[in-house]
Amino acid sequence: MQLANDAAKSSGYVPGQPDMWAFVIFESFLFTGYFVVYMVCRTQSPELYLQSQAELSLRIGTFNTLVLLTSSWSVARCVQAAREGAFQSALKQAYLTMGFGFVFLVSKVSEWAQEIQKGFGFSTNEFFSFYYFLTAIHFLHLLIGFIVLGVVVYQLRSPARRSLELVETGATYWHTIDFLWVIIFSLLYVMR
Amino acid sequence: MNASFENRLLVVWLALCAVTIVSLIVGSLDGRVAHGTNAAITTSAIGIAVVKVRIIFREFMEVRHAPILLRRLTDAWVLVTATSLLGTYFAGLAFSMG
Amino acid sequence: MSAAVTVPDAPTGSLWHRIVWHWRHDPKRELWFAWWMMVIFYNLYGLLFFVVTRVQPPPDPAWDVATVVEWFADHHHGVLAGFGIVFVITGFIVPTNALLAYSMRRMSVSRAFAYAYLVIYSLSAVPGMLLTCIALTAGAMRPDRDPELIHWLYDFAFMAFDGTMGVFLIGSLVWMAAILLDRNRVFPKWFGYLNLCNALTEVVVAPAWIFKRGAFAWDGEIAWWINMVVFVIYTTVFITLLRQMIVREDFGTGPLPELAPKEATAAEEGAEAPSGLMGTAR
Amino acid sequence: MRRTDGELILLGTLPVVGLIWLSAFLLFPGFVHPMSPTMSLDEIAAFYRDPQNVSRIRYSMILFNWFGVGLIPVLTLIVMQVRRMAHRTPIFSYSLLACAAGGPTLFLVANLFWLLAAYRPERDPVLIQMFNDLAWVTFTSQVPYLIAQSVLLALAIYLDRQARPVFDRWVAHFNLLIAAALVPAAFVGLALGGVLAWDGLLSFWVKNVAIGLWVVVMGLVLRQAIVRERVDKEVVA
Repeated sequence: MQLANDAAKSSGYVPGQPDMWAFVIFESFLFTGYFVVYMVCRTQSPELYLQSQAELSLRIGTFNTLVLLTSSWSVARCVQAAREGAFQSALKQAYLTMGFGFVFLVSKVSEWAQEIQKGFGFSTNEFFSFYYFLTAIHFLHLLIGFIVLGVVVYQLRSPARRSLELVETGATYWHTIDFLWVIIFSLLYVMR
Repeated sequence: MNASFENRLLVVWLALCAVTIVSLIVGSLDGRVAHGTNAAITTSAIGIAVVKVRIIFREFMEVRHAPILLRRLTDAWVLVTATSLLGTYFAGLAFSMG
Repeated sequence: MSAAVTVPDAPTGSLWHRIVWHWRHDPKRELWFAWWMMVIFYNLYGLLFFVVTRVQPPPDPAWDVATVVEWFADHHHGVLAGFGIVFVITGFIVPTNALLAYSMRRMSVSRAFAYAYLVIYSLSAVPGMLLTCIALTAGAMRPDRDPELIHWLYDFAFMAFDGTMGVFLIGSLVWMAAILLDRNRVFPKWFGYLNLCNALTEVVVAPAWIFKRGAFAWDGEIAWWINMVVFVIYTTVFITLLRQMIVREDFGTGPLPELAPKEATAAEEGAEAPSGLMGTAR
Repeated sequence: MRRTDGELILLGTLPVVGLIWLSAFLLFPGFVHPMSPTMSLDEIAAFYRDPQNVSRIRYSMILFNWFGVGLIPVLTLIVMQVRRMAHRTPIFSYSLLACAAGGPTLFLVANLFWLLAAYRPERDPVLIQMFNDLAWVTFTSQVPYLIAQSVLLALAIYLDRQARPVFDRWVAHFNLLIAAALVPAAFVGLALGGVLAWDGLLSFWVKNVAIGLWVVVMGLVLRQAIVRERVDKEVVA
């Protein structure tokens, strides 16, 4: 495996199914579409967006980002361990990834709960419509991500399966959740 | 090989976290009370995000070893997203001033 | 069924001759029939909804009653005649559903996927299209109706059109699962993932029930325009892939043969060698 | 070997369902002399408020509600026969199965609007008129699955190339004829009077007679095909 891997590297090596990359690119451009619509709407009434944005907690947003970055790191280590045949360690990293994903999930839900308690719902104003829309569609990708990680764990657990390709494919999906969030974070929490 | 790769991932993770903290600081620069547009904050926020995304692509997702097509495609997405976001932002600014 | 199927070479004469030849001799005629119905009727729907009736792209949900009444007056003849044609042809979409179900039947997965898809897509046209057309017909046929009721019919029509996401959501997910599990290589895996993209756009349309203006309303940039782009890409892709599936079909139960290079470039479908017709038993 | 037990019993429900349909049709006060689309608001309100009419509307529509989908078992029997045809793929049987679901569903939608109109006839006449319109438009124009069903069945028969086809060729021609007879009804919205209106010659009489004729003829043809299949089976066994 390692040998093939090295040989492939010189000519270019795609981790996992190239098919998943088609999904990643397509979905990324789709999100760019959503982001641009958000930015265009934002230019129509910047004050409203700025005032509403101040109701979000930048700290929670940063915490979310750090958690997802860490989950990305552990899934990358999971792939690395699986490549080297250290399946126990790979499995541990996969569970760790799930764990960080779960922390993100809980923190996102509690953030929504706080905002709703403060009286900011989906249809309160345009900013909050976009806030709930972008975070929710991202959240949906996260939920699908748990299914994907489930497939990764399922592969790693039995010596009979252990398809490295599927492990890498799952990791590619999980990183997508991460990098999409990075942009969402900058657009909803940080920019002015 | 093993250890070096492990170290590389660690460094990448640390760098990403550090940059995230920078955006936290940048985002707090105006004390979050001014409620004013701030092109400098916006530019650095989107700039930092784009850099982070590219690092995730190159390192975590191993695009740096990938065929040229995939490298180009991911870079194209990063570029298109950055320019369209900043483009709309500055066009909006210019429009509201003019 | 005879054991040896001998197929004469496809003629190269006029279009009509070729159609007749395929009708008589092509062992894949049922599949090609369904495929052509799909191509013809998707185009006809586009024509009818965008050009003849001009009810798509959708009008604004934020309009007041008077504007809506005016809109109906503007679209009177187009709606009544155009939807008449829609009512005549809608049923001919069912071979498409049959072909999609057939693609899953050809996979290495349970028949349950094919049957579930067939049922879901068969009922999809009733709320998603026919109710819309019925409501708009009722709205257009009596311009002197109470304007408030015309407004209600307008909402009914466009909410029925946009607001019935579940059939396409579940349908795409069923197809996705079948493709990802399939070992017969009927479709490339990336198309399985594209089904997920399409399914997610059905989630995105749901806010149309909540918003009367903006990006999430039924005519919004996100709920309509971006989704329509995805839908058009998705449809184009599956029409192309289904065509390739038919070309590759060997009527066996094992993996579907790859597209031979000459078949990939040959313009005429169904002209492949007769040796490929008898299925290779597993 | 295909299992055929019970098919004749399913087919035996057809005359019963047909009889119930016919009586419900006659019971509904607006069918034998079909209601005109040009009735004024007051006339429509009076029609639904007439105590004798309103109970006839309700009971006839409840009957249709019970037995509206009664044709589906028989349509499924047609699908079973199509599966016996000399086709390579189940495209036609899948298509006909899908059609079998579509037609009755749309009929139930029309049925619902009529029942709603009759539920509170004291409602504002404009509302009664709207429910009445929706019911009639749905009832009359919703022929898409019936048309497709006939045309697809005809094509399936034409492609059934074997020494003894399941259905004779004339059944295919007959189905195309029926499909053609149903087409004008789709354009019911175009006119409130004349042959195209929902009480007109083409949209009402030609369409409904065609449906009735189709049910009767297909019932007979189906019976013949099923019986012949059973005889063939016994010979083999």
